Amino acid sequence: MMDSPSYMLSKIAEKDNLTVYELFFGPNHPGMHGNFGYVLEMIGTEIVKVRPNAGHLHRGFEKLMEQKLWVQNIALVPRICVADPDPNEVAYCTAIEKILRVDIPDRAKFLRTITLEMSRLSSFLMGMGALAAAVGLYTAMNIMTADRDLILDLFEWLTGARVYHMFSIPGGVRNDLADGFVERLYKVLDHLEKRLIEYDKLLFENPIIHKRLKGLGYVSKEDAVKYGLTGPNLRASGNPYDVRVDDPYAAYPYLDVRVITQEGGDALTRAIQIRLEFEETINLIRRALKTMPEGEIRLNLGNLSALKVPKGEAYAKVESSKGEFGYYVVSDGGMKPYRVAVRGPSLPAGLLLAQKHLPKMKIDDVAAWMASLAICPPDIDK
Amino acid sequence: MEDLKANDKRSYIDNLIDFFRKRSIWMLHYCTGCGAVELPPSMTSRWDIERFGIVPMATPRQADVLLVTGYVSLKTLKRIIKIYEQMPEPKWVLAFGSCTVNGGIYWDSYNTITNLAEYIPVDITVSGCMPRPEAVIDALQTLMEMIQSGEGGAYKKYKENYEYYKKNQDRVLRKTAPILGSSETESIYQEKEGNYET
Amino acid sequence: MKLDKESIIELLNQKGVEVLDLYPNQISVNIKKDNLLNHLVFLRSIGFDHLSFINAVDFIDEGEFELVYHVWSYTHKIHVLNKVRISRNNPVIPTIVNLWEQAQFYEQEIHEFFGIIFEGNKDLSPLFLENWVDIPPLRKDFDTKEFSVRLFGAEIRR
Amino acid sequence: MVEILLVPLITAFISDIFIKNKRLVWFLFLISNGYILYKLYSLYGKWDLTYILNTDYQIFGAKLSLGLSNNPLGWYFAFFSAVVTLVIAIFSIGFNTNSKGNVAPIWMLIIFANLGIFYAADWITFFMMWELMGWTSFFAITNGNTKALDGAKYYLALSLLGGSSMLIAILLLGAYTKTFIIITSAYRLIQLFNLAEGVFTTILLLFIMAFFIKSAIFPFYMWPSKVYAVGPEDYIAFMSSVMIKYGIYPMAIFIVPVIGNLQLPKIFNAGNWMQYFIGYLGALSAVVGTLLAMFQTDMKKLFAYSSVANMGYILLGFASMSIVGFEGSLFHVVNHIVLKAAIFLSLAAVVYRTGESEMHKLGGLVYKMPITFLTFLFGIIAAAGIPPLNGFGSKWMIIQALMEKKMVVLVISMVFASTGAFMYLFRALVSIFLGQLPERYKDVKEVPYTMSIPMIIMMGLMLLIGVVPGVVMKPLTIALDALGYKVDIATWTTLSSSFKNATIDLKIVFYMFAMGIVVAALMYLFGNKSETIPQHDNYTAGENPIEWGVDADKFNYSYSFYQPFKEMFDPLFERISIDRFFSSIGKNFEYISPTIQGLYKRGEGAVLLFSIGVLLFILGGWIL
Amino acid sequence: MIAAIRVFGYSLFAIFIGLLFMGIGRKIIARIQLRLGPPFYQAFLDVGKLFARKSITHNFVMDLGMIMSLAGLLSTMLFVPVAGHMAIKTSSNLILIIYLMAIGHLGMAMAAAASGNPNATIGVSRALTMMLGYEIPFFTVMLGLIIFNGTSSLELIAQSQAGGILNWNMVKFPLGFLAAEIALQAIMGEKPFDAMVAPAEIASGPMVELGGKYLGLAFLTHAVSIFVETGIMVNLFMGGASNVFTFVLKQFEIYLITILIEAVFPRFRIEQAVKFLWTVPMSIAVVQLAIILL
Repeated sequence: MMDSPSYMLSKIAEKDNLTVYELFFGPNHPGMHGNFGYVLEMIGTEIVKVRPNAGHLHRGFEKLMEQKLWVQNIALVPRICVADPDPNEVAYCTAIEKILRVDIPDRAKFLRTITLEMSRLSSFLMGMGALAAAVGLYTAMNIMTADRDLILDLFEWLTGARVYHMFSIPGGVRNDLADGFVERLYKVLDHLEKRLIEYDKLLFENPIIHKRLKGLGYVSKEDAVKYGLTGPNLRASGNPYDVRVDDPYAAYPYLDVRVITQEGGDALTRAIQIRLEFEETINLIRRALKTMPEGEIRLNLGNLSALKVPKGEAYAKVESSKGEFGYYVVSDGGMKPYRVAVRGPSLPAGLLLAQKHLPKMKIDDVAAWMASLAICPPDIDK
Repeated sequence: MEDLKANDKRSYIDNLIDFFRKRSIWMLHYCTGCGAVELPPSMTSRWDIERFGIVPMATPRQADVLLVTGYVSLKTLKRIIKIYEQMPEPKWVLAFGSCTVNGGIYWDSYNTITNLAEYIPVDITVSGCMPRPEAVIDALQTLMEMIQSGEGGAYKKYKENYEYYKKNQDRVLRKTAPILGSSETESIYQEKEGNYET
Repeated sequence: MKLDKESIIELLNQKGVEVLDLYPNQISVNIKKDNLLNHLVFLRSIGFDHLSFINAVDFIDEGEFELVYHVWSYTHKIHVLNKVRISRNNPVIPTIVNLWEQAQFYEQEIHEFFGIIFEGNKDLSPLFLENWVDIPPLRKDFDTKEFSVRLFGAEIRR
Repeated sequence: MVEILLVPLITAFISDIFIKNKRLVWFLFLISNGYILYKLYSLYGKWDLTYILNTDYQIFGAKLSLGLSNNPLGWYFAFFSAVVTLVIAIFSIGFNTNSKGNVAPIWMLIIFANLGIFYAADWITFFMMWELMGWTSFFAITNGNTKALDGAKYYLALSLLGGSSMLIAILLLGAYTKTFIIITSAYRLIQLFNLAEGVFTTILLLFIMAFFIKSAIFPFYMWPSKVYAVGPEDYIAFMSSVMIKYGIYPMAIFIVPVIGNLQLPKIFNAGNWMQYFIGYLGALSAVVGTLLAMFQTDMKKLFAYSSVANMGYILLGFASMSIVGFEGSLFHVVNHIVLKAAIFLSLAAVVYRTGESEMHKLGGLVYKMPITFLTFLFGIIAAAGIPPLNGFGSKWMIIQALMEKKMVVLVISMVFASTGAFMYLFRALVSIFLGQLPERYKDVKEVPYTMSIPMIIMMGLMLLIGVVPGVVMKPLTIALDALGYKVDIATWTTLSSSFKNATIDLKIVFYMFAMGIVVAALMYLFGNKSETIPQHDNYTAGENPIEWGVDADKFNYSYSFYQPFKEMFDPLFERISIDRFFSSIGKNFEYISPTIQGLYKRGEGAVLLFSIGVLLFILGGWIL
Repeated sequence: MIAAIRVFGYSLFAIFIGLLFMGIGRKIIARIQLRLGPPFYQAFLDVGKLFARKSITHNFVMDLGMIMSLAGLLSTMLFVPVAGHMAIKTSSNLILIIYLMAIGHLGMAMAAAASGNPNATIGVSRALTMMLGYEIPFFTVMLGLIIFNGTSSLELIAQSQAGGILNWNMVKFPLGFLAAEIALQAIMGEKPFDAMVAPAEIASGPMVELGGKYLGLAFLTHAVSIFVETGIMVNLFMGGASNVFTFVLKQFEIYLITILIEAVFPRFRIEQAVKFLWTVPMSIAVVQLAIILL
């Protein structure tokens, strides 16, 4: 008598397998972000079983990196996550620097930090836009994507590329800020801060959004750690953990990073978490710009094309907008890495949580659930 | 001269239809690879390709243009072919980035194809790794011109040379007997673990 | 209760495992295959609750695979690389799915790319590749360039 | 006039004798139905024909007389029932070629009872026929099918409840009004209201209970779903279209005149409490029937609840107590007879070919059974009350009448029910005929001509009544005129209500729809040519379903069709336990009457014997 | 013959106005989203292209359904008085219009479900659920007006409001207008009530398998439905119009409100939408009805 409806549905499915039908959610589905799929077994509009269908974006990164020179791989790594590429470069370079046991100049650290945070902003804008699109609010998506372009323009000015910047190199960064860049960056930050009010009205304070996302895909505080969630998803469940504070890299030790946590753990909390971290990121960039020292921007490691890294291994991790990006680099002392292994942040959410959450969920909510967890398929597939 | 003659045959009706087609391109956006990330900017407020009547569509039945936005892994290729075949005619294919021409940065990867045009006919390839929104818009405008002049018709090529495409598809998707790997290694792995299916 | 790196090294040494101090916040531990589960259970019991990921390295010259279990503690802020070496000819290792559920997918991935068998893991079906018939691609003896040329007709560039 | 009663009786006996020869029996069935129809046609207009057996017996001071009369309203019910029964009879010949039991003799007996009910002049005859119909239907439903026993017992239990309450009511009526003649008793009952209001109300409520049970009005809405799900399909077509109206007929000739002539204070300027009582029960059965129909998985159960909802509409029309509503209701009776018969014939055709009545196990049958599909489509369009077909006119009249009387809650529930009807009807269409065709039905064929021709006739009837409602409204108007109602509502193609400028011309609606079809078809032809592809070639987000082990069966969304909607009502349905109450009665019934159990187990011969016994008893009572 | 020509002319007019509105609507939404947007005649180009395209059908039900859906809406349109004119002079009974409109839905639903795609069927199931959601409040508002005017003829209701803006039902019954406007949002299938097409959930629902001229017919159906629905609203609440130009302008005002709401709202889940429709607009409508009755 106390059975929940979904429990009864699974009973029905056992009794009569003709009640079940299958729906293909992805890879080419308007609600799917990226090239990824779930094969959903459904009764009515409720999901009873899910089979994740990954690997559409598998390029064999880890194999390709073994074929290329240390510095050539800088071009390859950002491509693992299109939405938020810079953490990859920084993690890879940090791992190399760890094996080399060198410390890069302070200004380089700050420049890396600023690019990381700018990348975080752009990724958050994209993530919020994806969430808005998943619930049908295309106006917010339009405006957010256009605002993201302001950051991409800055990136283009700084690094010469809109999306794949290849800015960090072993030993530092490629080039210094141009004249007027900082002023422009301040302006963009002010603009984004003003826009945040509009986003609130459109998206985060919208009662319909609250109705739809409240209680969706709840992750408890303990489960979030147990399942290996990282980043905003972890913090939205009430765990005050952030790689930037716990295992600081780049210039974060010099900056006062405020870790935002919320209790709640559902999709709405995660959406608001992103919005709060977005605001905090703007402030963090301002603080970083204020405290940035003058000086060298890279170490002289000789001819980078002929860079040899001594035998050894290191794991470097970076807090990306989606969570912990980790690079495990093994060197045999040669011109090329012996093995590079990548830890993408989306795997626990995209594969494990999908199997935990999607059953008992309605088909209505799959896209919004994915967007709220910021699942980025390329870093699952690698 | 021959080209001119071909143009002469086109009646007003044809021109009108091509005008409609040109001004209302609906695209199906197969979001493989990096190019996908530059499509939202081109579709939204800043570049706004909807002013040319170009809108994204949900399913292949509704779409005129298939956008393959980057490298194509084997698993994706299979789906792309299925979707391409599901699209009604006339249809066009836009391939993004160098990955679809020669494999780009992934040219030596074991899981990405090098030249998309071997498997489905590609009308326009957009250069760049990855193409900027301007390049995307330029490609779409080129496509519009091609449609108006009656050039864009790679889908006809697919019908005519179906065997050629089919052969290539089957080869890489391994629908036929296994042609890869020496028979020795294969047998070793079959003995060791049953999970590797031939 | 937060422990610093030294006391953790001490604790592990008491357990009889070989510990290498790598970097600030990062230590490396070499363990035996038979000891793996006990060791990870112990680590978990002292607060190492986050399994970052698992990866394998193919040391072809030594004829061994090295599996690295990345474990992080949110309380102690220490990252531990737990390394296990197994023979390349008989790549079998017990699964840790019962400890961390997400290990399922890492193990599936490693099985697919290296051919390592995880004893006790019920589902080792391919996750990323379809109809793969060659040797597992991330092994060192697999030549992706040659493969690409052969199958896709890629041109070799110098 | 007596011969139309005798013919089915004789046919029933003859077919009992030749029960093994199926072809002959069903042929006899058809012939006698044809004869009844012919005879009824010739009775049109002869409203003063009566056949009365006077006796000297008196019960409570009321003279006992048994009689038949050619009552105009009874003729109206009987004639259109006979039309549909004839069509079903044609269908049955094909349908019963390879069925196990043989329902024809009992069915014929039921037709006898059917005519008896519509032609009864007094309550005693009416009651005997009513009881005969109840008992015989029990055997018709089971028809040698053990699984059907539970449903049939449930029906019998309710029938007995209704029968006994009616008996008490008749005796009370006789005692207080000193007559058993139906028409006279109605007038005397109205006078009784001023003398003894308590008795009046008791009699009325007892009658209403009996009638409501037979017509499955709330709170007795459960039996159709149990009975229809198990009975033989062709008989169910008859039962759902004709038999469910037995409660409506006495409502129309007895209850409505009584309540309509009472001078009771009005509530909110709209109607008196009696009207509201009937109206709210009608609204409840319309709404509850609709909601329950939406959530069924068995198609026969779905349409059983649909019948409940339709009885609700009819009651709503009665509740308005205006001539538009009354006539609308009576019009809806015929519309429902026709459309429900059409729907159940097509369902019977589906069951005949596939042997399956669970909707989620069917699908894609439109490829294999196009005529059945079209009949069903016509049926659901009519049932949803969409204009070019019948069903619209009557619903329109009922809604107009309710709006005129400002019974806002009732009219809103009527609109709720008829919009909801669209939901469950369409769900049945999708699940049975559209979607993917499962592998196991690849060899299914269209039904033979003997079965498809009746279905085509049904389609024609629906279209005819839809466009020219006069074919029903003319006889109805004349019948009502004969009963003394002043009616001036319908011409051949128009219907009107007493609102300003509220006349609709269904002919013009049909023309406009035809024009619409022409314009749309021109647009369609204007477009480029299209190519037909196999059903399984579908958008699957790029995946190949076969590779994932997904066949046609697993690519059909039909189970739990309105799940999000259902979940809104789940807490409500858990509280409704009327079903459980009556189920327990049905279950305990076998302990109360072991005779029935024994009879049933002994097989057909015993059934026959028993029926003959009952008949003799009735005939004996009649002659005495 | 003349009647046939008139019917044809009215149909083309409705289609023209509907497509024009769709184009302008897209332009307006684009401006709200800080974009330039397509030209106002884009809908015509789309329809022209769709009809010129080769199309794919699964079986004859798909063809039948699409024709039925357009035919149903066209015949509904013929009963809606356009500035007092009708193609064939007959009574424009509101109940008839409501029921006739259902045939369009039935056709569309049939064509969608005929494809056998679960996405389409889910969309259909949602569309029908939504129909039950909006029909009740909308009918309640209509009921109030019918009882107030003592007629169920749309034409008479429109005529009764003649003589200036103060006589409009919109001014006399603001609550009813509000409730009807919310319900209209759902009738038109615009956000927040567009769960039936929801591309991110069920890949555009009923339209998932429609392409070429089938989608073109769906476009035309949508265009006519815009005309019919705004037309009903204008006749009910804005007093019809004295000439066609004013009528279309008033229709556009109604459409504009819909579009503006559409642009800034996300979509409800289907059961939330139905609950919303049965609580907020329904209670407003009931209050309005009570005011009229008492």
